[in-house]
Amino acid sequence: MADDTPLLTLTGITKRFGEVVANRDVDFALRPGEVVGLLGENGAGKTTLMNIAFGLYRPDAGTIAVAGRPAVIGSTADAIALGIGMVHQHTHVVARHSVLENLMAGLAGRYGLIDHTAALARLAEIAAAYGLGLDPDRLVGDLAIGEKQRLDIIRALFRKARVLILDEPTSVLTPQETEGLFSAIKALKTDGVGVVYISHKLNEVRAITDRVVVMRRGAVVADAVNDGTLTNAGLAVLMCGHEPERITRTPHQTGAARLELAGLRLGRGTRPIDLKVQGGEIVGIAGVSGNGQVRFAEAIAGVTSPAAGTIRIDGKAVNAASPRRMQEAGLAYIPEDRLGAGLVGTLPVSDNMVLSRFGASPFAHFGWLDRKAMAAFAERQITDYDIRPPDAKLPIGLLSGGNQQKAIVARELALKPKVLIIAQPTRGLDVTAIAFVHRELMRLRAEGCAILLISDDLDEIFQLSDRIAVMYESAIVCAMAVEQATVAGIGLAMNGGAVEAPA
Amino acid sequence: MRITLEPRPPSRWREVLMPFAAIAASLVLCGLLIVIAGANPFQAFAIMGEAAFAGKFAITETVARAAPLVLTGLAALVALRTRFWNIGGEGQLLVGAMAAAWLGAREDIPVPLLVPAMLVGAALAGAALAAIPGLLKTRLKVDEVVSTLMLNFIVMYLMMALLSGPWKDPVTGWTDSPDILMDAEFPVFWAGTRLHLGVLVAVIAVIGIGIVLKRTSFGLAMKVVGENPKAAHHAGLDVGRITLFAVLLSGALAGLAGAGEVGGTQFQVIASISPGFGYAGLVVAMLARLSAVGVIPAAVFLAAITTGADEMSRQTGVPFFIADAVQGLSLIAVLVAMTLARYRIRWRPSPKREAAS
Amino acid sequence: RAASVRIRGIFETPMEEPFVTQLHLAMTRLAKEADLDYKYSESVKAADFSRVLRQWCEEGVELIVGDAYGTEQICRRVARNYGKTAFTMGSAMGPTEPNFATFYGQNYEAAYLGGMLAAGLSKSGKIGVVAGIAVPTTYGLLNAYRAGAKEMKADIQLKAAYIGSMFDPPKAKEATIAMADQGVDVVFAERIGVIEAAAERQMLAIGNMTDQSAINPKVVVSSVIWDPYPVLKEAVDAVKGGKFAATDYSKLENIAHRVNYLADYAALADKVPAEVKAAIEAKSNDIAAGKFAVTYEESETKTD
Amino acid sequence: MSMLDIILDIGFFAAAIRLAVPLLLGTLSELVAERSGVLNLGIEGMMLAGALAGFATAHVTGSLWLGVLAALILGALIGLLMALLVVILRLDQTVAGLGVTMATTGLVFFSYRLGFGESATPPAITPFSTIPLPLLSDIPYIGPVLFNQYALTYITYLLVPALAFFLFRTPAGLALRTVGENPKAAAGVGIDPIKVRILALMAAGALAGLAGAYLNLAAFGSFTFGIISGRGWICLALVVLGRWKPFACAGAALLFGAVDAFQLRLQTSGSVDLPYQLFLALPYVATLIVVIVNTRFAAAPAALMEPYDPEKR
Ligand SMILES: Nc1ncnc2c1ncn2[C@@H]1O[C@H](COP(=O)(O)OP(=O)(O)OP(=O)(O)O)[C@@H](O)[C@H]1O
Ligand SMILES: Nc1ncnc2c1ncn2[C@@H]1O[C@H](COP(=O)(O)OP(=O)(O)OP(=O)(O)O)[C@@H](O)[C@H]1O
Ligand SMILES: [Mg+2]
Ligand SMILES: [Mg+2]
Repeated sequence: MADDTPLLTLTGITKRFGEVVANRDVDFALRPGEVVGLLGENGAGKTTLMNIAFGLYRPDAGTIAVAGRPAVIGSTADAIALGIGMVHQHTHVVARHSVLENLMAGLAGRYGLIDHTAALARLAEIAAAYGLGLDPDRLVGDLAIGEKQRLDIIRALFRKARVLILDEPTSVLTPQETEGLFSAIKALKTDGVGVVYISHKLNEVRAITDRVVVMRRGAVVADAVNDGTLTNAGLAVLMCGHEPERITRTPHQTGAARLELAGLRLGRGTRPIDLKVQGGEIVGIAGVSGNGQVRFAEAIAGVTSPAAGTIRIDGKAVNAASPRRMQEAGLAYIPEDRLGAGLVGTLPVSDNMVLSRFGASPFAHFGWLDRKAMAAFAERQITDYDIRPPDAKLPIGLLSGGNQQKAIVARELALKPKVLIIAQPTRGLDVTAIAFVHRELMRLRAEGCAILLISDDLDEIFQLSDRIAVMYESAIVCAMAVEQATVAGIGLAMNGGAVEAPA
Repeated sequence: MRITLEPRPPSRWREVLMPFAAIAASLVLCGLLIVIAGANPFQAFAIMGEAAFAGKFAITETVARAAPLVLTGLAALVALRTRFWNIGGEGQLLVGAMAAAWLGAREDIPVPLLVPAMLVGAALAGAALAAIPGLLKTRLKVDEVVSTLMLNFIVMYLMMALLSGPWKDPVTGWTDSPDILMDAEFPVFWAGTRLHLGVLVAVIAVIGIGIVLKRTSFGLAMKVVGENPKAAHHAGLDVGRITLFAVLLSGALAGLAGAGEVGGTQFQVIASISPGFGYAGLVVAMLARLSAVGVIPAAVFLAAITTGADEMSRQTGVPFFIADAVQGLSLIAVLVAMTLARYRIRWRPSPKREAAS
Repeated sequence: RAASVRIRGIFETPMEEPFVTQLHLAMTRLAKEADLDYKYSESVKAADFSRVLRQWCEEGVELIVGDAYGTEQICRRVARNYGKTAFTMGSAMGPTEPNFATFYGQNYEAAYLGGMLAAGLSKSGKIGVVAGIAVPTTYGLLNAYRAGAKEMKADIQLKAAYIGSMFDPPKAKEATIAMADQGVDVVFAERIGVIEAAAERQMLAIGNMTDQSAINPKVVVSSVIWDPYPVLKEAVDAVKGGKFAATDYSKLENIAHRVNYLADYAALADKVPAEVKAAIEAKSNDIAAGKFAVTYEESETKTD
Repeated sequence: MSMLDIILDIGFFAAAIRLAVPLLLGTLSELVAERSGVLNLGIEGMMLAGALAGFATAHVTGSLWLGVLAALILGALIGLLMALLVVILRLDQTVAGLGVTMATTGLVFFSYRLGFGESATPPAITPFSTIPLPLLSDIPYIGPVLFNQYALTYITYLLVPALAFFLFRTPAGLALRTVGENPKAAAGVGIDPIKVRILALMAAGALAGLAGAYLNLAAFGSFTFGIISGRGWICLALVVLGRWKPFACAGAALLFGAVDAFQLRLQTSGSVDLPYQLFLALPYVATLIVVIVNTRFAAAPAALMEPYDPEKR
């Protein structure tokens, strides 16, 4: 590295959202050819900090310098002009435009016209240099999620970014795609590009970064060179301030099959799914996100109808099911999109607590709501599950993610379900909330409920499941007892690799 | 420079005061127009207030004028609860009026049943018309803003065809329907005024809808569907059915407004029976901030603007069209105020200029 | 001022509607001559008609003048309930005792002359009329126009179009151009918008209600005038004299009382052949003297 | 005269074009707004304001072109107001648009009364006259139909390909489309969605103003209360019919111009005896059918009616 002037320097950055202080007097620097890992719990302020560098948010205080010179970044256009590129946690692409149109949007063009020729040339250049290619004419809506993210990365490189910010890039990638990304990052390093790498996957962070910066509650709490001495546990302590509590699974006797799926097809062309979950058993569904997990859960829960197959609960077939019929049959479903699908953010906690039940006794009689009963029920749940703040009248959207999840868990468990489907139960939660949810799942398991646990987080799957099944391309490709499963084997299956399923 | 909205902490009094602030703002704008027209705004407002509210005649007339607005306001509100933009209140009102006029002129209906038949028929007609965009939206996902708007024009022209064809007034030959029977005229419950059954129906509707929205599980279901249809579906609510019910209810309410105009004030259908009551219903619903009880003051406010502006215009020479301007301005003012109650506007100077200075 | 008679005008359309314009002008003239207290409301929606009328009645206004076409029921009902106020309204239904006098708003006698003029001017043998909403009073007018034209030239062809509203000048203009394309060279401008098209297509036009030569003197040969001044004067005099009755003022709406007449030829006088002028003059005198009666016929006027 | 005769008549096509031009201008206006993600229900009011601005300016100054300029400017200003409401304050586009139409309609009539009073003969101007284009207007059939029109009509002819070129060939057009599809994606590549939407609404306002001005500077020489008569609402429907593409929108507008011209001629031809109201309802019925068949959202910009909040996650 010839020149050691930082490509990007953030000094004293503070950013508030209403009452929340997302960044508190943050200093951050990135040098040429350096990969910096940015770590922190959910809500620590990582994305906010980088959004500020990219001109999406305005800081309330602090300054930015690019290549040593003070820079004013008032918009993303300013950031791009200064050679900063960002790939967001959720890709932002135009589904109905072609790859090429997506790449060229926002570029100046030539003689006031869109310059296709130059764009194609640049695309080929990027493919050659970093191994990142895409068919320019494809409609972006047809791309797989990993390809969309590649498009985002190419788009940043297209603009000759010297600073590349990657916000949780691998959460939607297969391990192969992750490998591809890593080799691209290495190629970028040698070109002198600086990379900010935000991730919760500590193994990846340790593998690819030169330095890690850890944030907690909006402030930087550690800045350490990745000299090979970092450990996952050490990083976790830096992030949360303590060693996370771990709920462990104790083996116990399971009952008869409570949930049986036979010949379930999620789409016309997909393979059938056969799966049984016994009472008191947790079956973990592992898989790279985007492999049909959401559709799988929704099909069982009656939210969408599967293309084919039967679903049995306690031996009874529930056909042509709707969410209501599945609830009546004893199934509870906690979707991954909590605020989008599980709650009505503008309604008070008390209404949300009975969202699927307010039409019937004890919360309504002959169509008349019993507000008193609803309030009493909500108060009890708030106390039992320690939901904060303890105010049943508060619109639930104002609660933090962890407390929203507690509320949904409280609501669904109150139904005393025979079968529970829970998707990404701890996504976006901090350690105490995670421990709470895990404890509740174990309690339910002990009570004999059949639980289908869908998670991207392999650690969580291994920690809680009695059996592990892998979902790949909208089908279950293998299922085995947790004792027989290995992380490597499951990882291979998640990529479509063959697994010799032990008996 | 960049303008951003920042959420404010929630505040009860701000929410309560907001509509008044909005109305005050629109009156200030209106006052400006009056000054431009060369009149004294204070005097003009005094005349308006007097013409709308001073004395038995003024008050009862304003209330009677508000009755159809209450009903179309409720119609807009009920549909909006499920996030259905029923711009079709106007057409639903017209079919309601036509149904009421048709039934009210029939000799073969027993006299005691005439008025009830008109009310029920109008409600059904309005609901039936609303069913078209309702079904299109819930079954085929056809955007209701366009479909309801188009249906208004279609209904209006069909009504014109009816009025200048089969329903042409046999006596005058003009485009107005035959008169309804004497017995079909809505009873007036305060002699010497025009407080007719339609006004009572409007008040009952407010109470009824208020109760449905607040106290029944259907009301809560509508709200859940409107606020988050995905969550509603996950919770086992039949989103399509609930939306459709709300839309039918909405159409029925607008149809009732038509019945009131036929049975209580016009006694026949004429081409210009509605001065845009259906569209004004949306204004009413927004002014009322989607609360059923709020519909009454909102409708009375709009009615008072019309009744007041008319007299004010005659006395001061300010063009009468100011009434239309005030309605539109007050709608915009309320919308803006609703936003400002929840957000604060921050003007951030451009960082470039900041850096340069 | 307390002693002066209060009269009020109520109009469903904006003042630009020629019928309303004529009423308003006549009232203004009367108000000036007889020192009346005259005020009016324009663009009164049907839903507001009853209120405005009753408000005036409550105030004890002596005379209400206006247009009951389209709001017939409302006007008559108010009149029934307020016997002290005199009404003189445009209506197709005739007067009702004791206080509801009517006029018809009819200028068909003049339209007959207009038809003669149109036929006399037409070289193509095709004349036209662009009207608003197809209603019997309009037919009465157009049929007289047709009869006058036929008298002038038996083989004349009349084309009629209705634009479907009182106000859509661009559409009226298009309808006129459509007529020009079909060979019409003289057009009767029952609605606003026609004269503009006539100017573009070198047609001649005949105005309606008001003297419309001001709109385009190079195109408008004459206008079929309706001037309600004599009607209103009688009504006001009756009110003043305390002997107002439910009169059918349509008996005045003719050439004899100068409620109907054909306006001066103005700038285009020399375009009109002398024999046409003479024939119209003679016919006008015959009608005024009662020697010739224009038939009034409300069946639909269709294109020949 | 038979229906066929009507359709084969040159005058019919010329009339179809004259009737289509204001609709087309309005449709292009709505197209620009919707392509940026804003449903502009203020269009009816903008057209009316453009009509008055154009007329009043031409009446006072005696210059028709100054009238056109005034209509463009007033339209753009109302577009700016609409942008303030729906882009900056992020109000619901449906109500805000209706509010803008209501308020401007009232204000326009109010100002007309104040400015021009009530007079027996409404004040008039000499409108644009048709200009036969040399050579082109001599082409048989096509010439008299297409090239014997008003100057504003020729400008409209040029606007259609110009807008298509702008949308699909220039970076600014791509930016506009990107904002209408996904404002967050646009922001991510350095496009300011707020700025784009504000400009789009101003352009839409200017085009709507021009549409209104056409009606009384070219089609008709004075301002009257029925001058717009719901043409703005028809434009809203025509964008759907034209699937948000300039040439298809031009086709849609022409189709409706033709239906209207046909309807007017059918009446004068005296050959068919149908209530004319059915013809008047035709554009609305056709639009409804198209909207059903093509379910609006199949082709509509993905972010249509979605407010953009830069700091929303
Ligand atoms: N647009 C916003 N509006 C309001 N609050 C926000 C916004 N963006 C972030 N926050 C809040 O700021 C804090 C920091 O959020 P940020 O997204 O930066 O966290 P993060 O470290 O990226 O978390 P994650 O690991 O979940 O991505 C959180 O409390 C969050 O709720
Ligand atoms: N987009 C947003 N707009 C407004 N407020 C937000 C937004 N996102 C988050 N918040 C608020 O910011 C606060 C923190 O949110 P976040 O979900 O990040 O909490 P957290 O600190 O991670 O808490 P928990 O541990 O319970 O997950 C909450 O009060 C939430 O209501
Ligand atoms: Mg983040
Ligand atoms: Mg969180």
